[in-house]
Amino acid sequence: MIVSGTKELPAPRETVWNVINDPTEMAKLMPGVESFEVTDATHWTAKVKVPLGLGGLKMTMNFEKLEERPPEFASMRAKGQGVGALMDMTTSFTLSEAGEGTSMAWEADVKIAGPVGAMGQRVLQPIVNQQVQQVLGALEERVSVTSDS
Amino acid sequence: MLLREVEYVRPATVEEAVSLLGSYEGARALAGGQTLVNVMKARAAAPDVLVDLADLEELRAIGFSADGLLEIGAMVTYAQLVGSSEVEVARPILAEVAATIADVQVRNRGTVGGNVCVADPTNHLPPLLLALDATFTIRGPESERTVSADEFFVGVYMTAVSEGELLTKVSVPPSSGAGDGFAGLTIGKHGTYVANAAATVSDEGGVRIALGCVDAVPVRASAMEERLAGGDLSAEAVAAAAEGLGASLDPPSDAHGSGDFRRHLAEVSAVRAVLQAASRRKAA
Amino acid sequence: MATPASSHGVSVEVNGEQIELEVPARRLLVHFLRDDLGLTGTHVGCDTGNCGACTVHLNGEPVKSCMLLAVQADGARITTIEGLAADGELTLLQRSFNEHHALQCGYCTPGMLMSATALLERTPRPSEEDVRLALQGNICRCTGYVNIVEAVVAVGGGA
Amino acid sequence: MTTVTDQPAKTLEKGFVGQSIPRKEDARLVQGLGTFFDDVRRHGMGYVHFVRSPYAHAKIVSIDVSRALELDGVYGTITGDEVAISTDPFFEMSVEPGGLIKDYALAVGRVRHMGEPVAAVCAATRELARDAAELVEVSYDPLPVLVEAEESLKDEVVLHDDAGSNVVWSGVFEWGDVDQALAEADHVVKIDRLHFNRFSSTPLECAGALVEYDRGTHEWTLHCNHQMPGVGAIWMAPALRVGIDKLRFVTQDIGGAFGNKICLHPQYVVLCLLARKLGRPVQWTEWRTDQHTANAHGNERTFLDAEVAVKADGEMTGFKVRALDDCGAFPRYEPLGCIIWAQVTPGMYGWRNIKVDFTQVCTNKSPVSPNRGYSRMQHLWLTERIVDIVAAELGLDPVEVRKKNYVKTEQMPYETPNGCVYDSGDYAAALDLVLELVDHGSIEDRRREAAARGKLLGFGIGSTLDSGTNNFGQSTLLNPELQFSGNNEAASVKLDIFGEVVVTLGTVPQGQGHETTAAQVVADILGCSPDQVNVRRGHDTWFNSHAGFSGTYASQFAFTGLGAVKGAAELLRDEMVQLAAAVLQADAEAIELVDGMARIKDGPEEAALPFMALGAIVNANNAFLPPDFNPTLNHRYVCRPYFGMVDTEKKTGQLTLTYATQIHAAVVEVDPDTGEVEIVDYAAVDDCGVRINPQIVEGQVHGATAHAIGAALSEEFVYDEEGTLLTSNFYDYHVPHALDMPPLKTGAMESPSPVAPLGAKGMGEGGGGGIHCICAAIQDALAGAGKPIVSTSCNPPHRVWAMLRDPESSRAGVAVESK
Repeated sequence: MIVSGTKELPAPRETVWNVINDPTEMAKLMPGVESFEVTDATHWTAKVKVPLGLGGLKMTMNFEKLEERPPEFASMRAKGQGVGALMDMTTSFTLSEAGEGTSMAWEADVKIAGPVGAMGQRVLQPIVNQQVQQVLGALEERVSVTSDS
Repeated sequence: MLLREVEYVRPATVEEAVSLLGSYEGARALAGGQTLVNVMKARAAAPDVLVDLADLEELRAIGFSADGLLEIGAMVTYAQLVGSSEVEVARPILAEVAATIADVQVRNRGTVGGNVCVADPTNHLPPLLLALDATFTIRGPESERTVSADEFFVGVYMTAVSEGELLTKVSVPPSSGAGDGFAGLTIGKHGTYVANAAATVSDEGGVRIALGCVDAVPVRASAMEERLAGGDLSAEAVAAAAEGLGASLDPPSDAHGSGDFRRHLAEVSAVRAVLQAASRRKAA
Repeated sequence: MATPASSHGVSVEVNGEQIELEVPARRLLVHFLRDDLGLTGTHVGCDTGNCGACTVHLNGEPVKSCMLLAVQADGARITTIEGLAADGELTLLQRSFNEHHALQCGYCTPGMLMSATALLERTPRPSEEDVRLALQGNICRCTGYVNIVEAVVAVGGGA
Repeated sequence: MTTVTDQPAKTLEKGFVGQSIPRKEDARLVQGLGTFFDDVRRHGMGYVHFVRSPYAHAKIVSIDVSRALELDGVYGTITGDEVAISTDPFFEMSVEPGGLIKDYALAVGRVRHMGEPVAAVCAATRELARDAAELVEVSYDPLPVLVEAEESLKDEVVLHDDAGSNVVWSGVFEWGDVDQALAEADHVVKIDRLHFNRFSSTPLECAGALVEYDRGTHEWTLHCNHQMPGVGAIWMAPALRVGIDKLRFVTQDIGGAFGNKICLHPQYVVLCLLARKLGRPVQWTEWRTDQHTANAHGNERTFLDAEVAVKADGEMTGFKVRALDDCGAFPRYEPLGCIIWAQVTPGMYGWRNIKVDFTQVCTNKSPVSPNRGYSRMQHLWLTERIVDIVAAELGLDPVEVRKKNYVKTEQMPYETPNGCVYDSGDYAAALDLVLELVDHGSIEDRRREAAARGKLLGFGIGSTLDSGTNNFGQSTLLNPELQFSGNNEAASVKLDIFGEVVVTLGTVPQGQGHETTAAQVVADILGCSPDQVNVRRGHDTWFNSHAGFSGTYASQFAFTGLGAVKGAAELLRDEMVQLAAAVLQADAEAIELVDGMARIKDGPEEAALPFMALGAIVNANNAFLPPDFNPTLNHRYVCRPYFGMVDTEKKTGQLTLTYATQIHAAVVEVDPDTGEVEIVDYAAVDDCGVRINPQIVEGQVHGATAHAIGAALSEEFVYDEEGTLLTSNFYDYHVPHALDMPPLKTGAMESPSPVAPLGAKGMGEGGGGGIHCICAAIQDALAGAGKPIVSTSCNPPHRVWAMLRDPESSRAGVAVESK
């Protein structure tokens, strides 16, 4: 399933770039992150509670930075494994200056395999959309704070 | 079929239930279990502790509040709704819809609280209770709070009931002249909904419409409601008011229909629900 | 405050017999009946609570024993298919199933009989529509329901 | 209701045969006292849970069972590597490339469909086994996924490196001269693409077994629900590297099978290996989700580039088509489906020129297995779709077109272009009967009445044949090397010490009432009551007499099963008569068997011997019997129908022996706003020759109709592009429930089979008539709404709505060329 969109952010491109390319920063923006550790510059791991199934599924997500062209493009892949579900997500975003602010074009290709993938098909899309909105909302808040300070 | 290891406890009072839910990590309330046990069988969910609400008699009551609201305990079963004289008098649509949920065995166990707390986008009651402008009473360790249907449904499988809290009752205003309608497409008779809509038309002609299965939470069809505010509820007017409703939605696709099909069904269901509601209201 | 535990003593009356047994909290009622009590007449036809082959009476009401933990049944009265003709004498409904050829492989039959028995207790002279509503939660893959519905209606004196 | 043409049975005098006597099986089943495989317990048994692939196609990088083994109560595990060492791949029936496929009991190195077992765990309880299965760590490397047969054909991705191609089997069948027929036709109707969707009968009892291994004799006993043990053993024994005599299959009650319990050998081999390895009985119960994702699906088939030759008067002289069959990840029982359809090559019609270019490929979906109406149903759907599309496009009446093209009753027995012989039947009369049942004359009035309610009403016919009693020689039309031909079934009938009549069958009933119908046949022959006949439940390969093709499948019990029962009962009868004659000092001709006694016709009361006396004399009191007379009162008979050999050059021969007729008619109402289809009237007429037990026959018709209605309106295995099955449970895979089923009207005719021992034809599978008539009825209902073409077999609301919204795109694939 591929979801994409653009988001206008009230902060200079540099600010946005710095936030979304810092794993620890991003970890704070993602919902349900319970623990987080950086392996090296391009790999990090997070224990996440994904709202799949009732009460959420605990998953270990391994992130890998695939490509980055500061300050406008970056893409990463996240593979998650939890009981009943395997998640494979590739996300990318392109930043362009828009006056004072920044315009972010993003895309995410989310694949979920396993029983949950089969059972929960009809709810995956709404869940993914909602997660994305939460991340974007948090990001907007985060960068506006940064740019104010 | 085979659940993960889980701990079980059956408290005797609501207070005890709430404190149990608050004091154990990964604790979850077990109502009728007609969804939760199923999901646990698939191991798509694995709470650490099940707090069985079976003995909480006060949650099994149907009655009226001082200000005349129909109060339905969270542990009231669908079968109870179907057979309740209070419901029959105050808001018969609740019984009518409950009677089409799954089958006799499920209706004997499944509860109102379970249905709304599971908050599966295809469930019957969330859009209906949103259309009926129901309120939800949530008990926490210290206090009790009441939230509206618009605030209650937060996401797929997520509601305003946070960890350590318990939904105790759902309050529904009596129809007092209003007419209610419910329509949609199911997978087989009394099966899972592909798309549905609930509507209520007050005796003054005010319309509330809620759509199910088209988003993470039930959605109000506000634009359509406004277009109908004029009071013309003829088939033509309602059909016209529904135009563009689908286009405003981004429903999921699955084995039973594309997003486009659900957009279309949302319009069809909304129209049918409104017309049914209009035909049932007591003329002002 | 009661303490959660992964195993509980369960006390149930099954087909008139009082049973006391320590059961893991995660055990489904259907497996308690089949594996722990050896009452294998209650069947499992699916794992999502759709088929109704596992239907039993819990305090007189038909429920699906695969959507219930054994510990939830603590203190309850349960009747299974083995409890219908307890004295070895077939009930009118059981005989009607035979006369109307209402079963083929017989796998869904116990669940069908439990649902239909409960219906006849509430509604002694059910219409065809009553019967279909009452059996909506029981899947049969052999009969197309035709003879099952006839058999139940007939017991009520209907055509 | 039942209408029967009064044609007397040609064979047995009607006694108990022909009567709807209540079933003997029912008493135990209505009390929950049946014994199904999951009811069998053994001391110290372990429960098995399979670790299944979440991916449709992936390399297995590694499997680590250590954490599972550390769990208390875990008895052991087994993985693909172990299977690859201790067993051989299953025997494949296809020629190359399909014949080169290596199919093991567990995935070896690669998984090819979601839910494929990669390892198995055995533990003290069911729950523990699943806990342990979750601890088995499997690392996968995902591969590109094939979910469309047309994609598989390209071989850009290949599932089985050993085969080097996704093609399992491919061949061209041509009978008559279709090109000439097309050249001489007044109209040529072209249909680009028709798709028969994937579904299965999903028996309510899933698969499973309890397997015991005897270390002293090295023999396995499988308490199971395999419906074709003879063939199961042919697969399993060589894979296990043992003789067939080392495998004992025991079945008792079986909760439905419908063909879906023929391909259980991979899981059973894993159980055999675990039972031997762990030295304890092991038990496996398949759960519903497992059955849907990884057990038996029906064959999915796409028909491409069909061309139909039609004369000006509506006579259809031939057709050609490319058939592309999708058998899923492994062939298993395939490629037999590539020939089984040929039993009904022209359907019910007289066309003499037919060309079918047939190819079967593998995809990353669940393997298929026979499924009620196996392979013929898909082909009959094609012939019925052709007839209704031709009728619609040329403006012909579907009823008249059928009557014009049906094989006529006066042509019976009728030899088809490929050498099959339709034994008897009156198709036009059966059609008239079904039209009467649905009051066909009132359709146009009902159409107007429905339109007034905003509903689109449509009428459709499905005419099919249920071909029974396979000639396994047809397998040599696929692979000349195969050493199979003909068919057989065995039964034993004996008179025991106290006069009990005991029957054992080679068949493996799953609800067809064999205990009852066999008793009816024996009772008539021995002159006793069916109550006096004890037909042993189920099947035991050690103690039931059985033959190479024993089992219950392919609508053949009425022929071979009851034929064997009849043969054995007659041998016993003759011997009882001789014995009575010897004891009563009378001529054999003077002896008759009646009321459970052998007596002298019109003789005095005392000149009679109850069965008990006969049994006792031979078994316990035989000193006075003459030395040259040695009765056993225990007889086995093998019913071996005559087929003759097939012609592997012309691809002709008697592929099967009996042809039961089914004609179904449906009246549907379509909701144009939602695409919902409601069946408002339905009738099915079945003609299976002599009906041993009419009530049981009617029950089979009801069941086959329910399966067809489900398949036509909701039952479909839907996969996404990742190869994830989206309909893995009864929520998303909706089978008809009591409220979904319309009232069914049934009618019956009896055109006795001239070739069958009792004049009774195999029946029960049906030909999917319900699917065909509902497709036709939907197309008819939408005729006024842009005249879309129904090109899929399963039409849930979203597909009907798509046709309503864009009829043109559905019509794009259909063209008529007229001279």
